Amino acid sequence: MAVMTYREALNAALSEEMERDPDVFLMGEEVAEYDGAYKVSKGLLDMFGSQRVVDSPISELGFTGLGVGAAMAGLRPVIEFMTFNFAFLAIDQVINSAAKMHYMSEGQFPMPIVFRGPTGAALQLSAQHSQACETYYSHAPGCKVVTPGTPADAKGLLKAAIRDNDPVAFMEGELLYNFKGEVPDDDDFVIPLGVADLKHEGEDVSIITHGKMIHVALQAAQKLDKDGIKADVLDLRTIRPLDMSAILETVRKTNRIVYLEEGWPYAGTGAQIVTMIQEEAFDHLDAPIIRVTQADIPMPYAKNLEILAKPSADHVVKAVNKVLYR
Amino acid sequence: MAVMTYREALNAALSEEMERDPDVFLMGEEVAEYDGAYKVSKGLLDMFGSQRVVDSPISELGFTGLGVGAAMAGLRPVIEFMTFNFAFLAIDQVINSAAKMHYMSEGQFPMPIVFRGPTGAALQLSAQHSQACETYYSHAPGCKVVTPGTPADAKGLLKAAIRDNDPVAFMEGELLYNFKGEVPDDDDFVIPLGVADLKHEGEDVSIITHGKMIHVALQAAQKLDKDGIKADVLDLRTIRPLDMSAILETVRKTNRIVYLEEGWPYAGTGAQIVTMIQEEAFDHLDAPIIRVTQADIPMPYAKNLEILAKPSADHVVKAVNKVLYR
Amino acid sequence: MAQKKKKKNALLEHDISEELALDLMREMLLYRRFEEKAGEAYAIGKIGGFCHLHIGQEAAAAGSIKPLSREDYVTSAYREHTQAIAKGVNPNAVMAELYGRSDGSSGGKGGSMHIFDAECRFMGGHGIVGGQVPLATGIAWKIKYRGEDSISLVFMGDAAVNQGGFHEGLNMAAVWQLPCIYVVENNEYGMGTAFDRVSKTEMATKSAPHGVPAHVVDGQDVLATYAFFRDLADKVREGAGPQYVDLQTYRFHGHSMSDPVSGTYRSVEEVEQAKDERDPIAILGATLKGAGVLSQEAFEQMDVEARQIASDAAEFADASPLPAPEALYKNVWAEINPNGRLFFDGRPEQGEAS
Amino acid sequence: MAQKKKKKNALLEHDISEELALDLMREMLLYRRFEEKAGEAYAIGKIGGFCHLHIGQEAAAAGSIKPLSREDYVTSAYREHTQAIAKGVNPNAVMAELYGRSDGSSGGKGGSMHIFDAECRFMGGHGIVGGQVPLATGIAWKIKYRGEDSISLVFMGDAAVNQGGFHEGLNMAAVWQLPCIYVVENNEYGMGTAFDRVSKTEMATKSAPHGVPAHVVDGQDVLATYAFFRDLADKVREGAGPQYVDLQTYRFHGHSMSDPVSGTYRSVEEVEQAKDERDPIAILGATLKGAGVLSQEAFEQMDVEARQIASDAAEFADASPLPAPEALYKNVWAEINPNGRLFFDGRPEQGEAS
Ligand SMILES: Cc1ncc(C[n+]2csc(CCOP(=O)(O)OP(=O)(O)O)c2C)c(N)n1
Ligand SMILES: Cc1ncc(C[n+]2csc(CCOP(=O)(O)OP(=O)(O)O)c2C)c(N)n1
Ligand SMILES: [Mg+2]
Ligand SMILES: [Mg+2]
Repeated sequence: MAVMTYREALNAALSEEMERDPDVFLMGEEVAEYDGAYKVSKGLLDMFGSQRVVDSPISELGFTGLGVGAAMAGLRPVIEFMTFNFAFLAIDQVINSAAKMHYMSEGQFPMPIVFRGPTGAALQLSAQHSQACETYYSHAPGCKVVTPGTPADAKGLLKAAIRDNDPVAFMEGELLYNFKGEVPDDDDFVIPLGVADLKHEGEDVSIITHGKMIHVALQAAQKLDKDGIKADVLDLRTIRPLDMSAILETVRKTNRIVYLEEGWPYAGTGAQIVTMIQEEAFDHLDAPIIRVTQADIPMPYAKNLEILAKPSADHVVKAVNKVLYR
Repeated sequence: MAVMTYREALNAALSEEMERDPDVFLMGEEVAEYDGAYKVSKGLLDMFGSQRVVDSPISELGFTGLGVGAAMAGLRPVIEFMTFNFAFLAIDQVINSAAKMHYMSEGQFPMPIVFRGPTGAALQLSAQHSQACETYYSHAPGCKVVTPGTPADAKGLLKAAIRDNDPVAFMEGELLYNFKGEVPDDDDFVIPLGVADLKHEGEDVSIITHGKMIHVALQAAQKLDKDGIKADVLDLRTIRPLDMSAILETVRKTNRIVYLEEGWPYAGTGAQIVTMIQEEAFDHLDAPIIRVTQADIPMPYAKNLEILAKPSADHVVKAVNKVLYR
Repeated sequence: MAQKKKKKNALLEHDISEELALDLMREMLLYRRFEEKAGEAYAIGKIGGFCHLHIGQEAAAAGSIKPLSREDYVTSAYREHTQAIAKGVNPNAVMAELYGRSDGSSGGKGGSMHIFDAECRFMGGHGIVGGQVPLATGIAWKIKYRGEDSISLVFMGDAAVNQGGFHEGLNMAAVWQLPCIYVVENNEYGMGTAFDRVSKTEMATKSAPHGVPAHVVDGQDVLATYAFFRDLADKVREGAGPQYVDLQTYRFHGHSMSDPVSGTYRSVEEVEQAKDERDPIAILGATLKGAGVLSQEAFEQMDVEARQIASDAAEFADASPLPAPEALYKNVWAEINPNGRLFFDGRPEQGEAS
Repeated sequence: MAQKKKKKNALLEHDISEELALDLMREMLLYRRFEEKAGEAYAIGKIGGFCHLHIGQEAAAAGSIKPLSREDYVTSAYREHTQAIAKGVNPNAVMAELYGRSDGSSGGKGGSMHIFDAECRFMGGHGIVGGQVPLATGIAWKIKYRGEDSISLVFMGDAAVNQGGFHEGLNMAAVWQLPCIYVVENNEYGMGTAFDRVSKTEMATKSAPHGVPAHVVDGQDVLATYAFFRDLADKVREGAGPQYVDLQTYRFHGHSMSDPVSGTYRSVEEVEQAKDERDPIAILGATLKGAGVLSQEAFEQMDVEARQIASDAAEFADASPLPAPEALYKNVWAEINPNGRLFFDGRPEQGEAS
């Protein structure tokens, strides 16, 4: 085990997989000479050269499509979006090309491509730069969606995503890049897609969440601890494939659920999870599930408004008290 | 009252609103000289001239952005997407520009723009041309979403959408264009956004739905009638704003709900509605809500597979029997 | 006599053997008869959805694809049936795909707009105007990445050059000097829109900002087209970098089956004149007959054979079974991960591991 | 003396009065000092998020915007503070916006990247590279639609020309002959990427496929820039159609506050040389001093005034209250429809009618 940042963990996953498989390459804005806008690709240009670590023009639709074409022809591209906010320009190639190619061609063209970059809000970046984009990718069959919250998960899941033969939207967090944690050294440390992780154990209530919100959930769990309330914090880690058995297990254990997510509520991931729980564990619910989400507004710039708009540990605590009818 | 097709109703709404307000113009591919790919804009070029009925290049991102800019400057554009499938290319301008402009500018730039065109599957158009796109627009605050299912609703709601000062994604159905129905003649026949419509009354079960699926729901309701099961068929008509009181009313009446939608299930409109019902009427549910959706796959071309993939009246009947525990 | 010489000279001028010229005639006849057959099948409901015929544009397909090797890649839009055949895809598999049958090139799942054949390196069949341009750029990227000897050729319609993705693709190809040939099948119209209504400039200017050399070719003259692409493909193979071709042609039918051949957007006369003067089969026919290379009887015999292949394809397609219902959930994913759920519609048929 | 004449000639040559030249100096000094103040405020945490300074590019802003009338529209990207000031937005309101305060031009909701002022027709402040290009095209559309006399001018960085939306916008402007001036503020780099690493051609070629005339202007020479835009704006107003300008400039600071001024992507020497030789304030200063129009003392006095306005703006911003918490849900929608629900986060504060 080594202690490293989330950024370093991603970097290690990239370099190990590139080392392992010459068909893996990284393309995106500023990924090479600049070491990445957030330094995730630091040093990779030196290690692998400019054919495998490639600075692209600011042409999101174009280089995304280029990656999809390269994947059709047999390479394993990792396409970096400086942030997923900019990927709206490219989403046609993700949904209409990448996610459908294998099906439309009856299996002739697997699509081993990873689209990665930060999603969600950082600090005071305002409306156009602060969106949690999960729903735009999870809605479409053919696309897998991964949202790691810790360095270990970042590494193990990125390796799995690169080895996977389907397109994966791999959504990181700008505010996570400096986050430190233990990461197994093993070159073959791979976390399979579709396995949730219980990040905190309790029995009174379940906080289900994903991505950078696990830290908010853990904060809430600590506050609740002091009140004598023991919470399960279930980190989904991947949103497609979705670990329904882990979800149902915690539901059956606590019967009271809060879903916490960074994004907007309407047709968000939380809505899907709530729906599935009521479909499959209706009788195990002792209270309506409450979602804690971003305020349903474009993200404002002002510091105080941004704080109000983001979901917080206090919001979670309040929601937990509500599902416990306290 | 006149009997007209859904297409004619849309055409009437457009011409009446263009007559009424010189700032309204229509732009899109083939809308002028060709009378529209689906003939919705038939005759408008002759009536209003080529400055107000405008054939665009195939540049979805560009002409969508042009519309948004024109709206900032005070016009009221109606932007036609030949189908919403092609609007993935333009979604950056819808989400990042149109839906956020009013907020980012603290109210300086209202955004009276309508994006309209067919959504969802027609017949055997295959994966890239057969997507129900509601979720991509309803997820984002700042955008209103309208999905009329009948000629009267098409006319009244399009007029409301054009008069509204927010961006509206107005989603039609290719398979609806020839559908006939009664439409009030009144030039000021406007159906306010946010009002659902009970299209069939019953007391045993509620089928909630929107868009072209109301016809599938009505078919199911007729079949159920024969079995002695009386169904409410609630047509939401608009998805944002959402008529929660109508939803809660039917929930409280029947206590058993099926949500029917054309699109994919993951984080679809149905997921949102189910979630809200369980949030706000948890104790009124006698059974888990069941969603009936498209198969969770890209749309296949083959006739038999396409039929299997689409939600049908039989699927709805089955779901109703299930929520009735029959 | 002088006339005959001139016709013969066309072969010499383009360095095309008589045998090859006859092959090109066979090909074009096949494309024509295949598309006519598809049109008939559409009319009686055997084919559904959209169906975009290539009639009138046969020389563009044969002339640009036939010079390529099996290892070269071809990518296209939705008007691609004959291009697929040109690249070696079995006409039976193409027709079965149009019929939506299990022996179709995509098992019936793609349909007319999505013909794929990985073995023939026919890379689709794409329905979003311009969407195939970045894809083909990525295929060229792979060729360069792996240091291979092949090239990537992509077709698009004239309307596609107004898509931003076209410009993004060409720019990247230029920056990285990718072995990609961008071919505009310029049939003058995008649906009902004449090109000059959506562009103030000539087609040949469109690659200018990217530094991709532009070429203008008469796409109704199969010999000229063939010779041009033969030479260009060689150059690109040798490292000349990306190229852009305005391949001028004309569509004799409507945009798709449901659209009129002529109407507000072009006159009957215009279409009739084009059919008279710009039919690629007639043009090659006149050359070959004039040169004494092809007799009327031989031509007719060729046509009989082409019709036969087309009707065999239709018979094959008709006899091919519908896809099995179990196919519905097959190939949505390349990899069904052992953990977690991938399908969410709650139907029992998904057959997933979980 | 000959030198002096030459300097004076610069005014004559560009038909710019001494008064106007002095005004331009005042403007540029204000932009410089305003941005320096913003940089200081950022360093002490008064400004958050991204903050892209315009230092080095003052002549580009003054020279292109000052010739416009109040009715003309200006749209820009995220490096727009000084452009907003040039278009007439109150520096206090701009600074308060950077501070995220209620007196900011967008009430604190937009921040550095989203300065808007409807009255001054400053149309933002947009954060998606290239996104503003179609918007400004639409503004020009409205001008033509209404038959107005104004023009639409839009700024973008050099990296934005690689966005498809740039090409789509220019093509439409050409087809419909819209009164729009597309200005590339070509500071040679998009973040850490030199333009020649992402384009094989010169900036001036980028409008070629659309038939939009291209112009190259030295954006460090405010007199030349002013004269050029004065004349061009007139032409466009008179119906010359869209225009494209490669306005050559240089950024003296890092891309944004968190980025290094130099590093792997450009050398310290390069930046220092540019500061020495291409500082627009020094260039105009030399001309005016050489022509005897501006003494060192007068210049220093101007600078004191500029610093005063900048620090007044900072003080104003600092004194301005944070937005009220109730502002959170305000202005998400222009119209809260009386029926139905628009907000879905279930929080009590939304204050919606329903
Ligand atoms: C992005 C997008 N917009 C619109 C359409 C609808 N559409 C299909 S084909 C077509 C015309 C294309 O014309 P052109 O590129 O000239 O090709 P041609 O049909 O002439 O071969 C249009 C508008 C589409 N498929 N994709
Ligand atoms: C679509 C999009 N992609 C990426 C970014 C991130 N980004 C912000 S500014 C920038 C560089 C732009 O450079 P240029 O256009 O030259 O403008 P300059 O900063 O030099 O003024 C990048 C890559 C973005 N904001 N939008
Ligand atoms: Mg065409
Ligand atoms: Mg720049």
